Amino acid sequence: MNLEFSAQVAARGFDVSLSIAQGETVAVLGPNGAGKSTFLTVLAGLLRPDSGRAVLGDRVLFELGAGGRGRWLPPHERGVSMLAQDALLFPHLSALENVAFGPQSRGVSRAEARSRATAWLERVGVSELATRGPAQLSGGQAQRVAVARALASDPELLLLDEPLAALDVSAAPAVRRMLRDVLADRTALIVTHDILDAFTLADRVVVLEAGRVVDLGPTRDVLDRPRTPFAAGLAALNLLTGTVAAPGVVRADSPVAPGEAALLLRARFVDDLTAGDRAAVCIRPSAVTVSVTPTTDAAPTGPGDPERTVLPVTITDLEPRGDLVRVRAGDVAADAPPGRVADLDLAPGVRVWFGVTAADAVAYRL
Amino acid sequence: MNLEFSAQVAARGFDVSLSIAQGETVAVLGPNGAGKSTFLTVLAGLLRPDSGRAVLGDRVLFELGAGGRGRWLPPHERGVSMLAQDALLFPHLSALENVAFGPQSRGVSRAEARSRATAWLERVGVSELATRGPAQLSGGQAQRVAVARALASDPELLLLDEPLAALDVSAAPAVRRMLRDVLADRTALIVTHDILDAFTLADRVVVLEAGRVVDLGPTRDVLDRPRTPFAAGLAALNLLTGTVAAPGVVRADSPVAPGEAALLLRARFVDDLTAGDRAAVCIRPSAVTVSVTPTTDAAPTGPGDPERTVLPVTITDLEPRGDLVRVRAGDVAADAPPGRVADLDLAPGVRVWFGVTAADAVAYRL
Amino acid sequence: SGGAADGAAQPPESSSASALEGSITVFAAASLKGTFTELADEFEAEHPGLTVELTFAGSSDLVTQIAEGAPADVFASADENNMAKLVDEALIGPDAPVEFATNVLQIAVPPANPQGIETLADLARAGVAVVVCAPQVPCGAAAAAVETAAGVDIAPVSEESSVTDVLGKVTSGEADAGLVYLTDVIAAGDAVRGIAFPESAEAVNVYPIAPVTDGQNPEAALAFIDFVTGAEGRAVLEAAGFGAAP
Amino acid sequence: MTRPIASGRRRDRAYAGVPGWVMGVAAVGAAFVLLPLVAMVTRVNWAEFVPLVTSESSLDALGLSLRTSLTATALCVLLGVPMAVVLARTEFWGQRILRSLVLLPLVLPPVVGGIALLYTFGRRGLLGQGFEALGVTIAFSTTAVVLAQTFVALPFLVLSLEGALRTVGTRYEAVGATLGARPTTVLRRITLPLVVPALLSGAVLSFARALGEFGATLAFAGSLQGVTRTLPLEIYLQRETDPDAAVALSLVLVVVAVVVVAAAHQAGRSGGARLRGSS
Amino acid sequence: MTRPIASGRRRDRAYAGVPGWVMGVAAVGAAFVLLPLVAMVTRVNWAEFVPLVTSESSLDALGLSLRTSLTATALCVLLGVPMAVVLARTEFWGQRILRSLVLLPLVLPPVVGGIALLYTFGRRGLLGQGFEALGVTIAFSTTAVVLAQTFVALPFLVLSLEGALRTVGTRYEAVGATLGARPTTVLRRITLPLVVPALLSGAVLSFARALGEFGATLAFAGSLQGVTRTLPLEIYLQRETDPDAAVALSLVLVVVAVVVVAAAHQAGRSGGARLRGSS
Ligand SMILES: Nc1ncnc2c1ncn2[C@@H]1O[C@H](COP(=O)(O)OP(=O)(O)OP(=O)(O)O)[C@@H](O)[C@H]1O
Ligand SMILES: Nc1ncnc2c1ncn2[C@@H]1O[C@H](COP(=O)(O)OP(=O)(O)OP(=O)(O)O)[C@@H](O)[C@H]1O
Ligand code: MOO
Ligand SMILES: [Mg+2]
Ligand SMILES: [Mg+2]
Repeated sequence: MNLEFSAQVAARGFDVSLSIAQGETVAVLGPNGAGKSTFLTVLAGLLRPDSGRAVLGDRVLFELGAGGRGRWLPPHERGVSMLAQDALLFPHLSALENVAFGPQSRGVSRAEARSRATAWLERVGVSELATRGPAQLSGGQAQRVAVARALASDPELLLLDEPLAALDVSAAPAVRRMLRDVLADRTALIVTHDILDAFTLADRVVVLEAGRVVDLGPTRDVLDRPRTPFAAGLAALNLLTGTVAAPGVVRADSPVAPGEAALLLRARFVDDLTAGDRAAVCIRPSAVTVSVTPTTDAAPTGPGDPERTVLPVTITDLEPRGDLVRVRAGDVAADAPPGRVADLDLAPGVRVWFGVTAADAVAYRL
Repeated sequence: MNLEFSAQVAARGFDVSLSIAQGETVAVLGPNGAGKSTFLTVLAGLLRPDSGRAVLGDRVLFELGAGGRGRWLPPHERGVSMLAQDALLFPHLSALENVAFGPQSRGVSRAEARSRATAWLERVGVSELATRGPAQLSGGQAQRVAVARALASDPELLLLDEPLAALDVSAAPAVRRMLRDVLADRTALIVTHDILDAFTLADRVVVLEAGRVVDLGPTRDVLDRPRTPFAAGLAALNLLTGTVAAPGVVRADSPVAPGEAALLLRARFVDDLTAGDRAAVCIRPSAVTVSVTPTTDAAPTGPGDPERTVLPVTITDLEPRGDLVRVRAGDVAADAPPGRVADLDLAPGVRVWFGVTAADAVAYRL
Repeated sequence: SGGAADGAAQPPESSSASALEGSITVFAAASLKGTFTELADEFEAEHPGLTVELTFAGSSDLVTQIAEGAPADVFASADENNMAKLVDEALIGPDAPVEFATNVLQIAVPPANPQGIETLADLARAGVAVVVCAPQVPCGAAAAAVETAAGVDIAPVSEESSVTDVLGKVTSGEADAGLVYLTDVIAAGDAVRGIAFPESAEAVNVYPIAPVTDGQNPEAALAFIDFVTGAEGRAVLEAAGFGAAP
Repeated sequence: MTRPIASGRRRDRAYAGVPGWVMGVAAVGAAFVLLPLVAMVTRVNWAEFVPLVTSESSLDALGLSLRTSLTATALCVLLGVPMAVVLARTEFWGQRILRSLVLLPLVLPPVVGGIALLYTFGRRGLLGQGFEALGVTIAFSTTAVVLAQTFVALPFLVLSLEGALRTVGTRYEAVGATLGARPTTVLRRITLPLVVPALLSGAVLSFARALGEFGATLAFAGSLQGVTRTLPLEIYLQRETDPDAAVALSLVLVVVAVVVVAAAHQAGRSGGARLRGSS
Repeated sequence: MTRPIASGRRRDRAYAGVPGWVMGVAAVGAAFVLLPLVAMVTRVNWAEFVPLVTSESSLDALGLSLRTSLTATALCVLLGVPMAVVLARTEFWGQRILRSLVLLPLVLPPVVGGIALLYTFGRRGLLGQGFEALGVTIAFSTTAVVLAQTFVALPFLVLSLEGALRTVGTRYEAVGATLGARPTTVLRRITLPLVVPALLSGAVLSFARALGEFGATLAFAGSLQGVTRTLPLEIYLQRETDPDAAVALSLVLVVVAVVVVAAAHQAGRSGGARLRGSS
C-alpha cells in the first residue's frame, strides 16, 4: 500500500505533501505545534482538510477541491489505524476488551479477537493487567495497552503519535523492539521526539516546522547531515550554515557571538561545493574542545591536524549528563569531562573558545 | 519546608517512607506502575492512603491510623501544587486564565494574577498562545501551559509528574533550564523517565519498584553506581551483581549466558570489600569491546591493561543510535561503531564475546 | 323488578330485558361517579348478560371525546350546554335528551365555620375568603345567577375550574366558604358543613341523559336510560342529594 | 488517566470538596420537596388504607399503569435514543428549532396535549382517518394511553441523553472509527455504553413522567376501568368523592415510583461502576 | 488533547458517523412529537385568533405565567444546583433514597402534588400555622403559584445537572484544589462553568415545566385573574366553552416556550462554545 498525500488546513497553517512507499516506515519529527498530530488526524479521517488528495494503494482516502467538496472516505473504511497522543482507552471496557475491539469490529469472532488481544497484550508486556479497567492503570500501562490496541486492528496504514513517550526506560527497549518487528513490513507513520525511535524504527524521516515539510530523506542522511536547526538539535549535533568561501572554508552566516566579524570555518567537504554555494557545517559536541585562551592549548586528543577553527563564545548553560558535561553557548555545544569543567572553572557567562578540527567539521550542500 | 512522609495504600501495594529537606529537589524514578503517580497524588491530597503520616514544615498534611481515621488536610490548604501526568487544562479557560487561576485562588488580584501568568507563559515559551483555549493547543503546547500553571501557584511543595515528556527537543532544554532555576530553592518532587532531568534538576533520586523504595541517594551516587537493574538501565550502564571472591575479583550471581559456569569478573574496587561481601559491578557500554573469538583480538583502545574479563554472550538486539550501534545481549550491552558491526557481521542470535578491562569495571558494595 | 309497575304499558321491555347482552359504555359527568357506579352495578345484576362500562370526566372532556369518536352508548351530562354541543354535532338526536336530575347550590364551610357564615350575604363580608367556580363552568354560572338574584356582590379569592376544586379549598380549611352543589356537600360527609340558602332556587342545575346515535348497543342504552330515570334511579340519586327532574 | 478520587473504594476515602453552605442550601431544597410528602403521609387514614388500595378498581388501575408506563418507557428509548444521537452528533438546517420543538410536550398543559393527540389520531384527526380506513381505532384504547404517555415522556429521555452525549464528546468514537468500527458498531459498543448512566436516568425520568401522566390520558384515551383508567385517573376520580382517599392512593403511586427508581439506580450503579471509576 | 472533530469551524467539516437507520428512527420520533402540533395548528380558527389572544384575560394570564415561571426557574437554580452538587459529589447514608424522593414531584399527579402543598403551606398545614402566626398568607397568592411551579420543576434541574456533574468527573476540580482554590472557588470557577450547558438545559426544562404547570397550581393556589390564573388555567377554562379557542391559546404558550428555549440555547451556544470545542 503506497500512500500519496497532500493536504492543506488553513486554520492551522498546515500544508504538507508526501508519498510513502509500500512497507515503508516514516518518522515525523518537528517542534511542538509543527502540525505532526494534524498530519495524522487528517490521514485517519478525523479532520477534514480544506483541500487536498490522499490515495492509499488504490483507495482514494479523500479528494477535496478548493471549496472543500469532493470525495471523502469515513475513518472506518480507510484501513488506517491511529494511536493518538493521549491513550484514550475506552473507559467502559477492560484492557483486553479494548484491544479486542479492533479485530471484532473488522468481523473477527469474539473468541478469536480475545485471543489475538491476549497475544498483543503479551507483546507489550502488560498481559497481567488484561482484566483491569483503564482507570486502574498507570499512565505508562495505559499507553502500552493503547499501542496493543492500535496494532491489533491490523491496519493497512498505521499512525503512531508518540507511542513511547510515557514508557519507562526498562520497558521502552522491549516495546521498541516489538514495534520494529511489527513495522518491518508495514506502511506506517510515527511521530516521535526521540531520535532513537527514528533510528530504530524509521526508514525515512520527515521534519515539519510550522505546518510545512522542511526536511525529508533517509533517516541517516537527515540526522547525520541535518539541514535544519531542529534536526540538528534532535541529533544533538552543532549546525552552522554559511557560504563556501574557498575549498575547505565556509563563511558562517552569523557570527557565533554578537559583535564579532564573520567567521571562517575550516571543514571537510563531503559534497562537491564551489565558492558561493550554500553549505551546512556539522560538528559533534564531543569533537569540540573548550579552552579559556584562544590558543590551541587544549590540544585535541584526535589526530593532530593543525588546521582548526576556533570559535569565541560565551557559555550560556552547563548540563551535567552522566560522565560528561554539555557546555552550551547559544546554538553550539561542546562535551567536556566534569574534571576539565572544574579545572577551567566554567560557568554560565564565562567567555571561552571552542576549538574544532577541520576533519571533525563536515560540510555539505544546503 | 522539609517534608516527612510515610504512607500505605494497600489496593496498590504502595508503602513508601521518605524525608526531604527544605529546598531539596528529589527525582522519583521507577518502571511503569511502580507507584510514582500514586506517591504524588497522596501528597497532593487527592488520594487518601490507608494509613500514614506526612508533615510539611510544621503543617501536618495527614496523620491516619490503621483504621483510616485521623487528621486530613484538604488539598487546597496544603500549599502543595501538582502537575499531573495529563495536562488537564481547564477546558473553559484560555491558556492565560489557566495559569492565572492559581494566583487568583490564593487571593492575588485579577490584574496581578494575569500579569504573573503572562510572565510564566513567557518563561515556558508559549506567550503567543495566551488567548487560545486548551482544545486549540498541540499536545506539547498544552503541557507547557500546564507547567506554567503549576509554577504560577507558587506552592511550598511542588510535584511534577513527567513535566517534560511531551516537549520537543528544541523546547526541552529551555524549559529544563527554567525548571532548574525555579527548583533551585524550592522543595520539589519530580517524576521522570529521563536521566537528564534527574541529573539536571534533582539533588537526590528515589527509585520505586512495585510500590517500595528500592534505592535512594544523591543523584550521582544512584545513577553512577546503580544498585538496581532499573537504575542501571536508566543510566544506560551494565550492572552485574555477585559476591567478592578475592581482591579485584567478583563471582557473578548468574552466568550471563545460560548453561555457563559462574563467571569471575575482574574489577576495580572502589569500596573496601572483602571476600564474601555482596558487590555490584558496573560497566559503561562504551567501555565494552565486541569480538567474535574469545581471544583479545579486539584490543581495547584504552590503556593496555592485560587484566580483562571476557563474557560469552548471544546478541539479542542491535540498536543503531547515531554514530554508534548498541549491541544488546540480554542484560548487558556494548557500544560499537557501525563499521565494526558490519565487519563482524553482527546480528541477533550471533554468539560473541564482550571484553572489558578491570579498570572499566567498577565494583562497589551492594 | 322494580320497574314492572310503570313498564306494564310497554310489553317489549321485559322480553328485551332478558335479551340484553354484550356491553354498553356510559360517559357520565364526574359528579355522577358515586351514583352511576351504584346504578350500573344494580343494572348489571338485573341483566346478567350485560356489562356496563363507565367513563367519568368533566362534561366538556366527554363531549370532545365523543365528538372525536369515543365509543359511547350513553352520555349523561352535568349541564344542558354540553349536551347541546353533541346535539349540534348530530351525535345525539335532537329530541333524545331526557332530564333525570337536578342540583342546587349550597354554601360549604369548614365544620368549625370560623367566620360564622349563615347567609349568602355573609359571603360578601370583608375578610372572608370565599371560593366559587369560574363563570365559564356550570357551577360558576349558577353562582353568578344566585348572586344577581340576592343582590350580593361576592369578591372571591379564587374562581376555580370545577366544583371539586372549590370543595378542596374548603375541606382543607384554606377558604372560609365556597359555593358548591348540595350533592358535593353530602358526598364530603363530615369534612364540610352545608348551609342552604333560599336564592339557590334561582339557579337549578339540570342533568340530561341521552343515547349516542352511533352507539353499538342502542337497545341496552335505552334500557339503561330508562333505569336511571326510573324509580331505582331516582332513589339512588335522591339519596345522593339530587333533586327530581323538573 | 489516573483518577484516584473517583475510584476510592471505601466511601470515606474520597475527597469531596463540597462547601458547607452548599450543603445547607441543598438541605433547604430537599426539605421543600420532602415536606409535602411528609404532610401527605400524616393525612393518610390508615384504617381505610388497605381496603382502598386493594379494591378491584385500584388494583386494575395499578396494573394498567405499570404495563402502559413500561411500554411507554420502552417506546421512549426506542425513539428517543436515535433522536438524541441525531441532535447531539449532526448539524443541519433547522436543528435548533427542532430541538426546541421536541421540548413542547413538556410545556403544553397535558390536557391540551391530549386534545392535540385526538386531533392527530382521533376519528376526525390528521392520521385518524387513515387508521380508521385500515380498521384500526387508536383513541380510547390502551394503545392511546401508551401514546399519550410516550408523547409527554419522550422529551425527558431525549434531553437528558443529548446533554450526556455532548458532554462525553466524540473522541472515543473517533478512536473506534479508526479501529475499523462502522458507525453502527461505534454506536452500540462505544457511544451507548459511555452514556449508560444518562440513558438510565433518562429512562427513569420518562417512566416517572409516564406513570404520573394524567391530563393527556384523560383527554385522549378516556377513563375506562381496566382499559384506559390508569392510577392517576383513578386518583382523580376518587378525589371527586373523597380527597383523603385520593391521597392514600397517591402514596401507592409514590411507593411504586420509589421502588422502580431505586432499582434502576441500583442497576445503573453496578452496570456503570467500571465506567464511573473513570469519569 | 487535540480533538479536531469537535472543533471543525465549518459545519460540513466534522465527521458525524451517525448510521442511516438511526436518522430514520429519529425522523419517526420527531414526527410523533410534531404531528400533534401540526394537527393543533390546522384546527385554529384564525379569524378568532387575534382577539382571543389579545383579550385582557389572556394577556393577564400570559404576563402572570411568564413572571411566575421565571421566578420559579430562578428558585430551582438556587435550590437545585446545591442539591445536584451534593448528590453528585458526596456519599452519605440514605443518599440513594433521597435521590429517588427528589424525583417524586415528577411522578405525583400534579393535582395530588397541589394537595400535598396545601397540607404543608396551607392555613392548616404543617408549616402553614407557623407562617400564619408570622402574618404571612401563602394561599391564593402569586407566591403559591411560584411554590407550586418550583415544586414540580425542581427535579428537572437537579437530575439533569447531577448527571452532567457525574459525567464531567472530579479531575479538574482536583487540579483546582491543588492550585490552592477553596471548595467555593472550585465550585464557582471550575465545576459550574464546566456544566454550563447542562445547567442551561436543566433551567430550560424547569422553565418549560413551570410554564405548563396546571394541576398543582389549581389545587394549591386557586385561579383568580391577574393573581393566580396562569395561562394553562386560562386555557383550561376557555376549553369549557370552546375547545378550539383553548387550542389557539395553547399555541401562544407553545410560541412563548419555543422563543425562550431557543434564546437559552443560543446563550448556551455562545457561552459554551469554547468549552464545547474541548468536549
Ligand atoms: N483544534 C484546533 N484548532 C485550531 N488550531 C489548532 C487546533 N489543534 C491544534 N491547533 C494548532 O495547530 C498547530 C499544529 O498542532 P498539532 O497538534 O498538529 O502539533 P504537533 O506537531 O502535534 O505538536 P506536539 O508535538 O506538541 O504534539 C499548532 O499551532 C496548534 O496550536
Ligand atoms: N485507580 C486505581 N485503582 C487501582 N489500582 C490503580 C489505580 N491507578 C493505578 N493503579 C495501580 O497502582 C500501581 C501504581 O500506579 P501509578 O499510577 O502510581 O504508577 P506510576 O509509577 O505513576 O507509573 P507510570 O510510569 O506508568 O505513570 C499500578 O500497578 C497501577 O496499575
Ligand atoms: O362536568 Mo362537571 O360534573 O361540572 O365536572
Ligand atoms: Mg501532537
Ligand atoms: Mg504515573
